[in-house]
Amino acid sequence: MGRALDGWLLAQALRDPGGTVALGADEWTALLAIGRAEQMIGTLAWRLNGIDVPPSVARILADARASAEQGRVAALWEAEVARRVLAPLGVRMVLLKGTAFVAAGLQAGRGRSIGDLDILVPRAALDAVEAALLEAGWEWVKPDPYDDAYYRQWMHELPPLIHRDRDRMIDVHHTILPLTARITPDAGALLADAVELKPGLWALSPNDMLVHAAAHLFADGDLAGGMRNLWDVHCLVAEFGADGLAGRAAQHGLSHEVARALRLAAALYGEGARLTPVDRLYLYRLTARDGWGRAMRPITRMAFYIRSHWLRMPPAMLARHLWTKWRKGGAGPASG
Amino acid sequence: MNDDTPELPNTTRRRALMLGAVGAAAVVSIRPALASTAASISTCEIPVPDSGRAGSYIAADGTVVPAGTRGAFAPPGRPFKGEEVKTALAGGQLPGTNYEQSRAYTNYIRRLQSGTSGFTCFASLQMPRG
Amino acid sequence: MNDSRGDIVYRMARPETLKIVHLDSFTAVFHRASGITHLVTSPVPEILAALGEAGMTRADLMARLSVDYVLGDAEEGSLDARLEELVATGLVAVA
Amino acid sequence: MRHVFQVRIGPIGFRIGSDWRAPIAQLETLYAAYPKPEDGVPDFTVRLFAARPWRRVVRPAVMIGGDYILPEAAPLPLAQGLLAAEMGMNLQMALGQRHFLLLHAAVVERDGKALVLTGVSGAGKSTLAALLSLRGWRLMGDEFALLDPATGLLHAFPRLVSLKNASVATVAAEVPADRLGPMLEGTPKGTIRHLVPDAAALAAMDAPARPALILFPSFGYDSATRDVAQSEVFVRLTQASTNYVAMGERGFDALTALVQGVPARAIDYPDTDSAIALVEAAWAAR
Repeated sequence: MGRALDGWLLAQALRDPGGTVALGADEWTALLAIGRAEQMIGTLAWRLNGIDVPPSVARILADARASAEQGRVAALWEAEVARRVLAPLGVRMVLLKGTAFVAAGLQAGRGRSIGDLDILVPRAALDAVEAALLEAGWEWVKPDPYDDAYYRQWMHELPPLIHRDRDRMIDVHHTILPLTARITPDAGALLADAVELKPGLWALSPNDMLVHAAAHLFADGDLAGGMRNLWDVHCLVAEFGADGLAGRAAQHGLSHEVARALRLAAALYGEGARLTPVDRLYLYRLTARDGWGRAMRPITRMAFYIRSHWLRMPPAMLARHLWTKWRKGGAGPASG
Repeated sequence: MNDDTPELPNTTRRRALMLGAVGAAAVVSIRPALASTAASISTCEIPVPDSGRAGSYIAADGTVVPAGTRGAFAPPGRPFKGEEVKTALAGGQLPGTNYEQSRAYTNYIRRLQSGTSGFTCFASLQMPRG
Repeated sequence: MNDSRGDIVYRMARPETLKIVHLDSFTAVFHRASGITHLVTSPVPEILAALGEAGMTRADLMARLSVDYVLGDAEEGSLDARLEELVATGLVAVA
Repeated sequence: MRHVFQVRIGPIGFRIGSDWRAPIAQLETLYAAYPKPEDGVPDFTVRLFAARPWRRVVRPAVMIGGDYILPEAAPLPLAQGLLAAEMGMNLQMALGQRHFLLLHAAVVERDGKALVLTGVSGAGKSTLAALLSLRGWRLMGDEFALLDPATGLLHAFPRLVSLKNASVATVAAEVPADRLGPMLEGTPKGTIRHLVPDAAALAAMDAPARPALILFPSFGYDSATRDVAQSEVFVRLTQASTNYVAMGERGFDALTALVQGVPARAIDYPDTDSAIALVEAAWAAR
């Protein structure tokens, strides 16, 4: 195995679990720290399940699997509660991201850390959904009026809500990209082609899951969590193939993003791909994590952070947004 | 649940059962002592000082001192919400307080130790989002 | 609180999803489906036992409890409040 | 990172990296008798670092990082670097531990049976544990009780005992100076001085013990002892645990078994001598 102590260490362990037999104590230590920093320790633990590892590592990975399992139970329960609350409205509630993966029993959900519950509902139903959730014990997280107005005017989701008893957040989306982005995915098609996992619980079609993962990675985020996101892509392609994906990506206006996500996922976790110079820059950013779990390559990170906002907003609006955030002391990429 | 109550209703042996008041709760759900999301701050509360020392004053450096101590501040009338504390920790001011009071209460909160009422809220204020 | 409420059948969550440990006047219930621990007190264990897996309507439940127990406070709404709590936690399901 | 120290405390291995030599040097001295992590792979990583490169030298301030972090935690002055390391290790346990059910409690052992002292901070857990360890008890830990759901046994986690404020002098009067760390004044928790557990505690570090009594001490009241109902013990211990909910069903099983199988008492005490007497009496009467 290669010996670079950065995100590639994690990528290689996920790609070739058997190859970890060659790791020494310091490399195992680095791998665990990087896995935790990228929130992929549970994924790693499942991937290495059954592989011969040192006893100390085996203990740590067993705990990570148990922890991920508890996270899976909590995520599915949160989805079930939301289903019960929204059922009387008669709208389609589509699970997104991690919760959808575990609800559908997909490889991508194996050991995956799941934070908030993300759901997609028809935009026309947004007010009714909001009212039903508030009635059932969810509360606004941010009382900040600027943030609230910003969300309502420009974002593809309601401002985040948290349940007052269970301390769990819900993100209610009506499409998969902010309204300010230059690309407008076909939200109607996302909903129309969703698949029902069990009564009242829906997930995007496999190709739309891939489109969403790509959109999330490139147009909506600053590549934070990108290694996990591309693992999702890798697993989805392995499980469902990519038939019809190019056409679907084109329908949503995300052809370039989906194609790049496939190349990067193949480079990190699969058989490799023909990379462009820009792809290499992405990989340089994605794997910027040292053996202590620290973020590396700050200039590249900052460039991607600014770019993520650039993609999301027209220039004048971006300036206004960054100015408002800066005055509140909230701007800047996560240092983590 | 109660096997010694036979199926035949036997009024002399029937236990009394209270259904409880409408507003009361018969179910208490155990919540994480260290909430897993930063966002739980919107719901958690920090009493100043904790109930074990209710009524005590808070000195400027945040220590709890006997009620009436000169230069110290009477406790606030209500616990602070996580979000209010977060704002104060970031340089803002706690609601319903003047600058010095806010400083003293914030210092108290900073000194919270594990096990003290409010610590878990304080800790969750500082947790990364899972 | 509409008329159709009378048709709702309440049933205890499937027994294999619950782990019940009696402490003193409280009972600790681990709800496997949610991973949440609930501490419940009377009349909750009695209601759960009465409902069972088969389930029953609110009126049937009230009648059953009245047979099994001397109800100290059969206040209208009390049972609704208890059922609402239990449904919210998932310990009781509605159909 | 530039300076690194690794240590095993009971079943848990740590790696501490630092931008500065001083905290690592102190750890090396105080943890000299401790083993290294199993297989050389620690469970958790702690990082002590400067917020900005120049803050390594200009008014150096120690930020605490690691596998699990509190992002907005205030930095500590370099003179308190040892405290930062200890806080960092505690934080990894509080946020990341998933093998043992973790209870905020001091634990001491005698005749193979464990006494758990828990309850609100300021009740004197650390002080009592330190004093009991000077009176024939084996110190298993002053901060965390590690309950193994698979066996119901408590595992020792004998990190440095963190003595605070008045208890520093109380305990220092009874132990040789070479078991005490530097005096740390003006920390967020007041004056702190660390105590190295005695040789017996370190030698038996890997021996777990079956819990036999749970005590909830409260300082500042007249001497009193009372029983605590199982349901109250249960709720108090869920709130004294940082990972009860995250442990899921294993946590429920472990805690209900503990609460049902082990008697619990609350003790109020006006001073440490009374506390020791009350503890011994409760132990004898259990």
